[in-house]
Amino acid sequence: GDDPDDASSSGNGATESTPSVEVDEALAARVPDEIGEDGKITVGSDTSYAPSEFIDEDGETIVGFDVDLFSAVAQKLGFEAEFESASFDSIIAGVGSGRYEVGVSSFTINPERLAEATMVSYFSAGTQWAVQEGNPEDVDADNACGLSIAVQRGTVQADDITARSAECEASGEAAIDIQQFEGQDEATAALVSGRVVASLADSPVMAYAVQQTNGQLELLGDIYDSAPYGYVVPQAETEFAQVLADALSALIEDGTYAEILEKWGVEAGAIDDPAVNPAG
Amino acid sequence: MPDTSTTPAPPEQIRAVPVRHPGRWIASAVIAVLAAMFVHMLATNEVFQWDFMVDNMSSDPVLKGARTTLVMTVLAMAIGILLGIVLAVMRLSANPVVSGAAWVYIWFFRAIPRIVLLFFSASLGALYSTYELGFPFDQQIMDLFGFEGDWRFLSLDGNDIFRGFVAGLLGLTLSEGAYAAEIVRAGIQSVDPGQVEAAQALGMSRGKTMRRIVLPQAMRVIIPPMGNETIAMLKDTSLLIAVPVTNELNFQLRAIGSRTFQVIPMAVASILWYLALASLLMIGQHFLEKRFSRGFGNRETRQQRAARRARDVGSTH
Amino acid sequence: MPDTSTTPAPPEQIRAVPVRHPGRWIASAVIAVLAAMFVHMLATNEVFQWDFMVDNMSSDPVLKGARTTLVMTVLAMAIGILLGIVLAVMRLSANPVVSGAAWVYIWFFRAIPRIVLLFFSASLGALYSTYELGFPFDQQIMDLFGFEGDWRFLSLDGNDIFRGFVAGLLGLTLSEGAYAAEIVRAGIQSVDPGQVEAAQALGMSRGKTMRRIVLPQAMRVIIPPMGNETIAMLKDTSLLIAVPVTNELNFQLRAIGSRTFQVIPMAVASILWYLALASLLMIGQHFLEKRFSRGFGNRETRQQRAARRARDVGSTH
Amino acid sequence: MSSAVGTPAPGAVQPMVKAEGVHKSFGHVEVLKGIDLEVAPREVMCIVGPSGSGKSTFLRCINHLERINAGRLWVNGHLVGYREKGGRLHELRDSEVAAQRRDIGMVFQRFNLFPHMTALENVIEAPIQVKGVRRAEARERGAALLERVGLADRVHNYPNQLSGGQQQRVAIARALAMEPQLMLFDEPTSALDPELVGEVLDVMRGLATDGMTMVVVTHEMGFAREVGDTLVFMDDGVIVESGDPRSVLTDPQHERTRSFLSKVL
Amino acid sequence: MSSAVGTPAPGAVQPMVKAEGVHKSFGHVEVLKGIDLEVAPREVMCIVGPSGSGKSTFLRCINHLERINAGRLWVNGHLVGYREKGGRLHELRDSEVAAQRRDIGMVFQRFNLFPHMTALENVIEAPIQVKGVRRAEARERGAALLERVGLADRVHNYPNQLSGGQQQRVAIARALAMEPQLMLFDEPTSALDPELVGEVLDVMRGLATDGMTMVVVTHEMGFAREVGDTLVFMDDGVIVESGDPRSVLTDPQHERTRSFLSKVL
Ligand SMILES: Nc1ncnc2c1ncn2[C@@H]1O[C@H](COP(=O)(O)OP(=O)(O)OP(=O)(O)O)[C@@H](O)[C@H]1O
Ligand SMILES: Nc1ncnc2c1ncn2[C@@H]1O[C@H](COP(=O)(O)OP(=O)(O)OP(=O)(O)O)[C@@H](O)[C@H]1O
Ligand SMILES: [Mg+2]
Ligand SMILES: [Mg+2]
Repeated sequence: GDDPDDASSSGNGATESTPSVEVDEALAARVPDEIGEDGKITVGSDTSYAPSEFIDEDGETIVGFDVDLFSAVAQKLGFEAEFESASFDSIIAGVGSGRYEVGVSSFTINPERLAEATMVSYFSAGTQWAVQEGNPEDVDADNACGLSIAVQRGTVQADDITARSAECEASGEAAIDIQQFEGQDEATAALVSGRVVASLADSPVMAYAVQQTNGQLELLGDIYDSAPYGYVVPQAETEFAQVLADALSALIEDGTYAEILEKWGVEAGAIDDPAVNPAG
Repeated sequence: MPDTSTTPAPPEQIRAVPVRHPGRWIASAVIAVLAAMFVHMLATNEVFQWDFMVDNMSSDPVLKGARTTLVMTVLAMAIGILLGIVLAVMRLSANPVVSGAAWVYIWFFRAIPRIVLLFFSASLGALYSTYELGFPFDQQIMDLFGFEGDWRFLSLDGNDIFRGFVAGLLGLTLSEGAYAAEIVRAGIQSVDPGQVEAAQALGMSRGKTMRRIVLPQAMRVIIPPMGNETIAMLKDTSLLIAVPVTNELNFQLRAIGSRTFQVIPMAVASILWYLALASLLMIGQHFLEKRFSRGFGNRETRQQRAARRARDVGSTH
Repeated sequence: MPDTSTTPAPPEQIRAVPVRHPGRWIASAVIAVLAAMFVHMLATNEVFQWDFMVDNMSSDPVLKGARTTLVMTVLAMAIGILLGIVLAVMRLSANPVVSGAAWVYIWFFRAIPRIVLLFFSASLGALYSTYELGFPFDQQIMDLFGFEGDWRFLSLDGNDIFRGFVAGLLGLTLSEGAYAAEIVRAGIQSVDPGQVEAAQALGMSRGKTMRRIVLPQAMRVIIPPMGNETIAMLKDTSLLIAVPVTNELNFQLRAIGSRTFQVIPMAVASILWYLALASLLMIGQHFLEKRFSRGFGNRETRQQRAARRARDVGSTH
Repeated sequence: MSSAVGTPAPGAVQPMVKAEGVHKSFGHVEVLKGIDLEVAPREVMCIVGPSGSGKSTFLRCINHLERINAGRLWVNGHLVGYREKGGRLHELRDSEVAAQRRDIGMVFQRFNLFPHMTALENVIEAPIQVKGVRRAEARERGAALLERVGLADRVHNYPNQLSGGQQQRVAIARALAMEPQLMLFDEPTSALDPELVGEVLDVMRGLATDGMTMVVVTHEMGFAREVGDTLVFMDDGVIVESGDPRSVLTDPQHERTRSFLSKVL
Repeated sequence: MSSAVGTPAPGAVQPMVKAEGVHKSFGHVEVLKGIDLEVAPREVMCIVGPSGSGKSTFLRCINHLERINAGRLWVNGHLVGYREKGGRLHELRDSEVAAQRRDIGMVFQRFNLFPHMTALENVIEAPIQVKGVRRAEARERGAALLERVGLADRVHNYPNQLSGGQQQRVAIARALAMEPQLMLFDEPTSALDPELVGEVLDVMRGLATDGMTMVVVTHEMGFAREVGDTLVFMDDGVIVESGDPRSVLTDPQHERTRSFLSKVL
C-alpha cells in the first residue's frame, strides 16, 4: 500500500485493507444485551476532523485512524461499527439519549465530560502549535499576548488559549485575539492566509494540517498537555466501557493497535493501558 | 418671439440632438474598470487554484450532493406550500381559536433561525427516545386517581425518525410552512374581492369559489415571492450541516475542504454551484409566471394604459 | 307559499339562530389538545433543565452577545438599505450598462448562501494580503512595455480590515443590498405612475419627485417586506460563526452548550432569545407602518368600500 | 313607519321581490331605515338617488350579500337568508344561501368578470360548477347567450381584450346563463366611456322586452323613463317617492327629488 | 396636409398654443396624424371625440408628457421640449422641460392628488419646491385658492377624506397655485358621481370667466356649449371639424361627428 502518512491525500484511507481482527468470544459474551441486539454498534462522529475522522473522496465513507481503530475494537467483540456523521456538540447528548451507542470523535477526556458520560481512553494527544513556514512573526507559544490565533470552536485548545489570554490580561498585557472557527480546516486556512499568526490543535490534527498544506506551515514547539482521547458511552454503561477497554488491550497485545496507528502516522500517541474513566 | 412664421411646417420626422448625460458615461466607465479589476484578480490570484477547484467541484459525490440538495429543496417547498395553504386558510378563518393557532405557529417559526430549528429537529431524538401519541398529562391523571398504566396508542422510536434527511426535511418544512402561509394569504387577499362577490352572486360555494376563482388568480401574486422562497430554500439546504445531512452539496464541498485544507477554492466552488442551481430555479420561475399570467396584461385596460404612459414619461426624460 | 300575509312587518331587530359549525369546534378542540400536549412535554421532560437554562441565558456574555447581535442587525440593515436604494435607482436607469451592472449584482448576491458569503468576506484577507486601489492589469501592462513599477495609489492591509465584526458586516451588507434593492424597486414601481406625472406636470424635477412624492408613498409598500428582512437579518447573525464573530448571541449560547454539554437547554434558550428579539423588531415595524400610512385608509374611497364589502361578505357567511 | 304594504288583494300575483321595513346598519350607521317595496314579475324597477343613499346596499340585501338587521325580505316568496321555524328565524347555511342566489342574477358596476377565463369560460363556469350542466351543453348555451348580447365573435377573448361595454355585456350573459328569475343591476353603465353606454343599455332594453324582472340602480334617466315600469327615488336610507318614471321625472313631489334631478338631468 | 395655418396677420396676438402638423406614434401605431390648431389667449377650447381618438395624447403633447414625432408645437411662443439652434432641434434637458411645464397647469381625470399630503400641502408643495416661495406665503396663497374653489373648510383633510368632486377641486387649486398661463383638463369630471360633476364644472366656469386660457377634453356637451369658445371634434388622430360649439353641436358637418354626437347626447 501507500505510505500511511499519505493515506488521505491519496484518498485510499478507506480502501487500504485494515488488519482483520479475530473475534474474542469471551469478550463478546460480556457485551450488554441492548447493544448486542442488532450486531452493530452505532457510532456518532464529527467527520470534519482529519485525520481522526473525515469523509473520504467518495463523499460517503467515513475514514480516519479513529475509525480504523474503533472498527477493530468492534470486530474484536464480534460487531460491526457503523459510523454516522454528527455535529460535534450533539454527540455526547446523543449518546446519553441512546441515539448513538458510542461516541468516537477525538474526545479529550476531561472532568466536565466525565460528569456527563463514561469514557474509555484509547490514545494520547496533546496540543500542538503551528505557524507559517519559517515563523515569520516569531511567535512564541508561551508569550502570545496580543497576537491573532485561530482555534476550532469547542475544543480543549479553545479553553487553553482563552486561559492564556486571561493570563495576558492579568499581567497587564494585550489580550490574545482569539479567532474561533467551526472547523480546523478553516482555522488552518486562516493561518495560511496570514489572518492569524498561529493556530493550535490536537497534535495529530496539526501534523496532518501541516502535511496537507504543502510546506506553507510548520509545527512550533513540542506537544504539551498530553491527555487521553476517550470513547464516550452512556454514564451508566460502565460494564460496556470495561469491555471496550479490554478489547483495546487485546488489540494492543496482538499488534493491531500499533499497525493502525502507524498506518496513519500517529504512532506517537500510542498508549499501553486503556482504562475506564482514567483520573485526570 | 417665436419663429412660427419663418419655419415652414415640417412633415418629416423630428430628429433632435439628444441631451448628453456625461454622468452616465462616467458611471459606465467606473463599472467597467471595477469589472476588469475583478477579472484581473480571479485570473492572477493563485489562492483560487482553478484546476483543483474544477476537478473537485465536478467529482461524483459533489454531483450527488447537488442532486440531494435539489431534491431536498423541491420536497421541502412542496410540503411547505401545502402546509402553508392550510395555515393561510386557518389564518383567514372566522374562528378565533383556529386563526389564533395559525398566528402563533407563523410567529414562532418565522422568528427562529433555521439553523437553530434544524439543530433542534435533529435533537428531537434526544428529547424522547420514543414518541407516543396519547392524552396529555395521562400519567399524572392516572396517578391522581391511583390507577396504573397510560393512555398512549402509537409509539415510534424517536432516534429512528429524526435523523439525517428526515430530520432536515422536517425542520425546513416546518419553517417553510410559516413563510408560505404568509405568501398564500397575501395572494388570496390580493384578489379583487369583487371576484368573490361575483362568484357568490352566481351561487358558487365557498370551496368552489376558492378553488376555481380565487386561487388561480392568486397564483400570479404568489409565484414571484414563492420563487424567492425556493431560492432561499436552496441556499438554506447549506444549513443542513447542523443536522447533519451528509450527502448534501455544501457538506460535500466542505468535506473536500476539510480533507485537503483547500478551503477557499471550495468556497468558490460552492458559490459557483449555488449560482448555477439558483439560476436554474429562476428560469423555472420565469416559465411558471408566464403560465399564470394568462388573461392578464395581454391587452391593456384604460387604467393600465394610463399607468404605462406615466412610466414611459418617467423613463424618457 | 310565503307567509307574507301572516307576518306583520317587524320593526324589531332580527335575532336569528346562527348556523352551527361543528367542524370549527372539533378543530378548536384538536388544537387545544395539541397545545396541552406541548405544555406537558415542556413541563415534564427533564432534558430541558429549565433552571440551568434560565441561569445561563441571562449570563453576562450572553447579554453582550444579544447586544452585538442587535447592533449588527441594525447596522447591516441601515447600510444595506442605503446600498439597496442606490442599486434600485441604478436598476431603473435608462442606461443599459448601469442597469445591467445592478442586475448582475443583485443576481449574484441573491443566489449565494449568506454563510458562504460570510466565510468569503472573512477570507478576503487571504486573497491579497494588501488591498490596493489602482489600475487593473497594471503590472502586466508595465511588463508589456518593459517598465518597472506599478500604478497603485492606496494600500491597506487586507487582514486588518476584513476580520471579525467588519468582515461580518461587509458580508451581510453586500447581501442585504441585493435584497433591499428589489424591495425598494418594487416599492417605487408600486406608486401610481399618475403621481409622477402629476408632479412632473407641476414642473417638479426628477430628484424632487422621487424624494417628495414617490419615496414617501413607496414606504408603505417597502416597510412590511423590509420588516421581514430585518427579522431575517436578525436570524442570519447566527451565521456570523463562519467569519467568525465570537461575541454574538448564537455563538455565546452554543459555547455554553458545548462547554457544559447541555446542548438542548441552550438551543431552547436561543429559540427564546430570538423570539424575544424578533418580537421586539415586529413591534417597531408596527409603529413604522402606522407612521407611513398617514393619508391612506383613514376614510375609504369608493373602491375600497366595494373591496371591504366583499371581504365582509366573505367572512360572515 | 314600515307596514305600508297591506295585505295583497286575493288572487294577486305573488311579488318577485317584497321588502317590509328593511333596516340595515353598518356598526352604528344606519344605512337603510325601513324600506318597503314590491316588484311584480316582469316589472322593471329603476332606483335612483344620491351617492351614499343606500341603493347598492339595498340591492345587495336582496341577494343576501348583506345581512339585514330588521324587517323582512322575500324573493319569489322565499325569505332571503333565513328560515322561519317555530316562530324563530334560523340562519341558512352557506349552501342554502348559495342555492337562493342561483335564481337571482347580479350585474356589478365594475363588471367583475373572471380575468383568467375567456368570455365563454366566464359564462359557462357557474352552470357547470353549480348546476352540473354538461360542458358541451353549457358551451352551446353559452355561445348562444353571447350571441344574444352581440358578442358572437368575441367568445374566446379574455376580458382584458374587450372594451368596457363588451365586458359588461359578457357579465350580463354570465348572469343570464344561470337562468335567473330576477336580475339586479348596480349602476351597470357608470364605469363605461359615454359612447359605450348605449350598447349595454340596448341589451338591457332587450331583456326587459323579453319579460325579465329587473331592479336597476342607475343614473341613466333616459333609460329609466323609457324602459322602467317604476322609478324609486331613495335618499338617506328611505324611499322618498316612487311611481311611474315619466311622472316622477317630470313632476317630482318632494323637494329632495327635485334638487337631485336638477343636478343630474 | 399640415400647413393649414398661414402666416398670422400682422399685429395678431400671439397664440397661447399653436400646433403644426403634430404627429405622434406609439411603436407602429400612429395616434396623432397631423394636428393643426391654435388657441388664443383667454380662449376656452373643448375637445371631444370617441375613446382612443388621441385627445389625451394631444393634451399630453402640449406639456411634453409625450414627445411628438413630427411637426411643431409652441406654447406661448416657445417650442415645446426642443430648442432650435443652427437649423437643428436639440432636446431640452430635464430641468428645462420642467421649467416649461411650470406655465402649464394640468388636471387629470383621476385627480392624482398626493395621498400623503393634506389638501393644503398638495397645493403648496410645488410653489415651495419648484418656485422657492416661502412656506408662510405659500400657505396663505394656498388657503386663498382653496377658498376660491369652495374648500375653505377642507384645508387640512387628506385626499381620501374628500369626495371625488372635492378632490378634483383641490387638483385644480394645485395647478392654479403655480400661476399657469394655460390650463389643460383631461376629462376632469368623468371619474365623478353624476351629482358631483356640477361642482367641478362650476369652478371651471369661474376660471373661464376670469379669462384663463383653457383646453378641455370632455364629454360634458352642456359645458362645451355654454363655456367653450371653440369645439374641436377629433377622431382617429385627426381633427374632423371644429368651430363654434353651438353650431358644431346642433349642425355637425361630418357624418362621423353626427354619429358620435347621437351616441353621447
Ligand atoms: N360594508 C360597509 N361598512 C360600513 N359602511 C358601509 C358599508 N357599505 C356601505 N356603507 C355605507 O353605507 C352608505 C350607503 O352606501 P351605498 O353604497 O349603499 O350607497 P349608494 O346609494 O349605492 O351610493 P353610490 O351611488 O355611491 O354607489 C354609505 O354611507 C356607505 O359609506
Ligand atoms: N403610451 C402608449 N403606448 C401605446 N399606445 C398608446 C399609448 N398611449 C396611448 N396609446 C394609444 O393611443 C390611442 C389614443 O389614446 P388616447 O388616450 O389619446 O385617446 P383618448 O381620445 O384620450 O381616449 P379616451 O377617451 O379613452 O381617454 C389609443 O389607441 C391608445 O391605446
Ligand atoms: Mg352604489
Ligand atoms: Mg383620454
